[in-house]
Amino acid sequence: MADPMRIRAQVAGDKATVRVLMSHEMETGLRRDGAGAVIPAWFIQEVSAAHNGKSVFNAQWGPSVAKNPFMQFNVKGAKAGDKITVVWKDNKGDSRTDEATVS
Amino acid sequence: MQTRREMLHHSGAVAALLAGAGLLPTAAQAAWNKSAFEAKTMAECVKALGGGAPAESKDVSVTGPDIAENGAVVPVGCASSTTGVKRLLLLVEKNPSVLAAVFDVTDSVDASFNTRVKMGQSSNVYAVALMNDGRALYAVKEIKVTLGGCGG
Amino acid sequence: MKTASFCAGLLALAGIALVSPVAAQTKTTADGIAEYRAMLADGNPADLFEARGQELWKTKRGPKNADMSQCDLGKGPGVVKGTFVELPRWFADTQKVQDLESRLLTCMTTLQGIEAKAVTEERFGRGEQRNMEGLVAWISAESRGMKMNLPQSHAQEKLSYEIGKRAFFFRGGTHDFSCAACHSVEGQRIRLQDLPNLTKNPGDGVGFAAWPAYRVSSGELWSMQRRLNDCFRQQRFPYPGYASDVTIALGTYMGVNAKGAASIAPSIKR
Amino acid sequence: MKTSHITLSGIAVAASVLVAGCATTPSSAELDALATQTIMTSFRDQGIAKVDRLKQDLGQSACSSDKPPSDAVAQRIMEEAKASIKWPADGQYFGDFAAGERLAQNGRGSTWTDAPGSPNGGNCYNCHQISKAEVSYGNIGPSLYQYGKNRGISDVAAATALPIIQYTWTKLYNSKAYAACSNMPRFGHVGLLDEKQMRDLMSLLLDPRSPVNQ
Repeated sequence: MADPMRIRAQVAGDKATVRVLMSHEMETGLRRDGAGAVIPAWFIQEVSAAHNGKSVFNAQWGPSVAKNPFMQFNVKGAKAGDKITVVWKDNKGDSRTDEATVS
Repeated sequence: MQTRREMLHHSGAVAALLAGAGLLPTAAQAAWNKSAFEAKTMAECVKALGGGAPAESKDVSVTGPDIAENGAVVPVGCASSTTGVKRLLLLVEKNPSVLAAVFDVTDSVDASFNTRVKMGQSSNVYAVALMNDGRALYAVKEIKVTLGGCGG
Repeated sequence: MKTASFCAGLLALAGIALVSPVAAQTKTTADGIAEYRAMLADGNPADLFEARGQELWKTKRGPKNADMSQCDLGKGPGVVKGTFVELPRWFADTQKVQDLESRLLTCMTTLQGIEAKAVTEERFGRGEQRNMEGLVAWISAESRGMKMNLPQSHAQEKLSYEIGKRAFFFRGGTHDFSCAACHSVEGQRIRLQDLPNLTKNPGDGVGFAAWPAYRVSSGELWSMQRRLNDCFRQQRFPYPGYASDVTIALGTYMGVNAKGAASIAPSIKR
Repeated sequence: MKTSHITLSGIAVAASVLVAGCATTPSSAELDALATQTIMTSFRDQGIAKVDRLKQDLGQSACSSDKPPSDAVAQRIMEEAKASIKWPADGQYFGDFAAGERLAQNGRGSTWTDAPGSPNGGNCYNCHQISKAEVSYGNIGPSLYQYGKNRGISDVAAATALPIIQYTWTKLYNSKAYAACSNMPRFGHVGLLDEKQMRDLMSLLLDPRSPVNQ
């Protein structure tokens, strides 16, 4: 199973800035291993976030997002103590959901 | 390289057929848009996502360093200050496929996202805002990728 | 900090920059690289490795099904904070000067019963090496901001320093390189990468006080052993054994020289 | 030789002496011997990078401390280096500057991850500025931008150009000819680059049409 995400959500005025790090290879499918065989594509395809259970955005990613991805966004109206949930799903069907409290 | 391109081109064509020309998922849990992620140009990509002809606009901004010490991780951002933004896209012109990420915007978030992308070489990076009315507005920035380290 | 002083140096050369397009271009490049590094600093994927390491420390593992809570990193069993900035140091139980990784190896073998070769013969980034990388990320992070302060009171610690110094200057290989060939003068670069002068304290968060680090180029957390291993590879030397005497001695030499430098490990590097 | 008794027993013996509370610190020569012992036992063969690469010649051993060698030793290193120079067999010093640029960019070769027989790059940009278009260059060595132009080379066939041509060939072939402890690899002497590759680098540096001299 994939490692947990690291989510930091901090109040900034009337919104919260959320920074997320995800543990993922983000393999493009274009590289070859030492023996010359193509390393199969393996990357996060879908990302979404919710604020206190309500969806705030969905994203689609391609394999050119960097390994161990970073993402930053601002949630309007989020206050200290609110919950931010982030979900990712990769092209092999693996997924991960993690939650952070706004501080 | 050429073999791979041909292969990608082929599977892209199949994907386009399967997707049905111009029929795009609009539900919140949209399926991954294969043809958009296989597009070789901004115009092709925007079209696959249902947008019109891209036009440069001051209402959209793209952020990133002028020069990247390593193309494996290049910090980039896309944002729009105007209303009516449906989606924000990040594209790298000279990558094998141009599209890196699509963010579907709602009223609950700023139309502003930062992430990090891979860049195979120095290239233009585009932020594109797909508007509710179908327009596609973009901003562009050139990011130079340098060779680093001992090179071994 | 490094970048700031580098830019200051360029400003001092502004007179040259005005007349020389080459110097002007260098300035632009250096500024661009500084901007790139600043953008990456907020959101260091080393965080992901720290989390794994913290978890591993308290996870019961190995044939003895034990956690690492009784591991003595130099300040007594279970104490982690402050240990990183005092390693390598002498350990009475093993009668050896040990760096963080060789000490962790001792704990993994004695406490958990893990075979040494499961670590020393594993490829970097895989298996027990991956675990090691998590552990060093977390342990170094626990001393973040503290100043390097390696002990030099034991005769073996002094000996380790002297051997490390000689290894640092040892020229060999097909290309006649030594560590010192690139790391004994201020202001030098390979391509655009600054080369800290490691024969003295190169400043807060530079050189020894910056590793372990997340390497952007490989997307992996590099420990000091791995950093040294790849230096020797690029030096065209043969292969240094994992946690071998020469690598530990080099750690002592660089660590003692860095006395007073605040640690930023685990940092983020190209 | 005073240190010979500890060279084989190595650190263990020295350690026990020190632990036992030896009042005197080890001499510099003893430390040198211990360091050599430590180095020799810490490395192993991997791929094409064998432990015999740790065997030092005079130039390497004399330039392995924080102090430069004596003038006499430095002189000897430089003389031996000058005597090692092989001029190109047919008197042809020049090749293809575009191939030279590729070589200058290439930092590969001779590491334990390189396949046997894979060619070496020149590693030049790691340490030198060369063509102006490449902004990612090191500064361990001097800038070589406009190398030929700055030395007044407008025609490489001119008789007046010959001293510069031979100086440059010598630097590439065995840099120790002009600086005993130069940090530059001895590309020709060690066989890192062949004659054709050396010619290509010569063109990169000296050909008036090369991007270096624009």
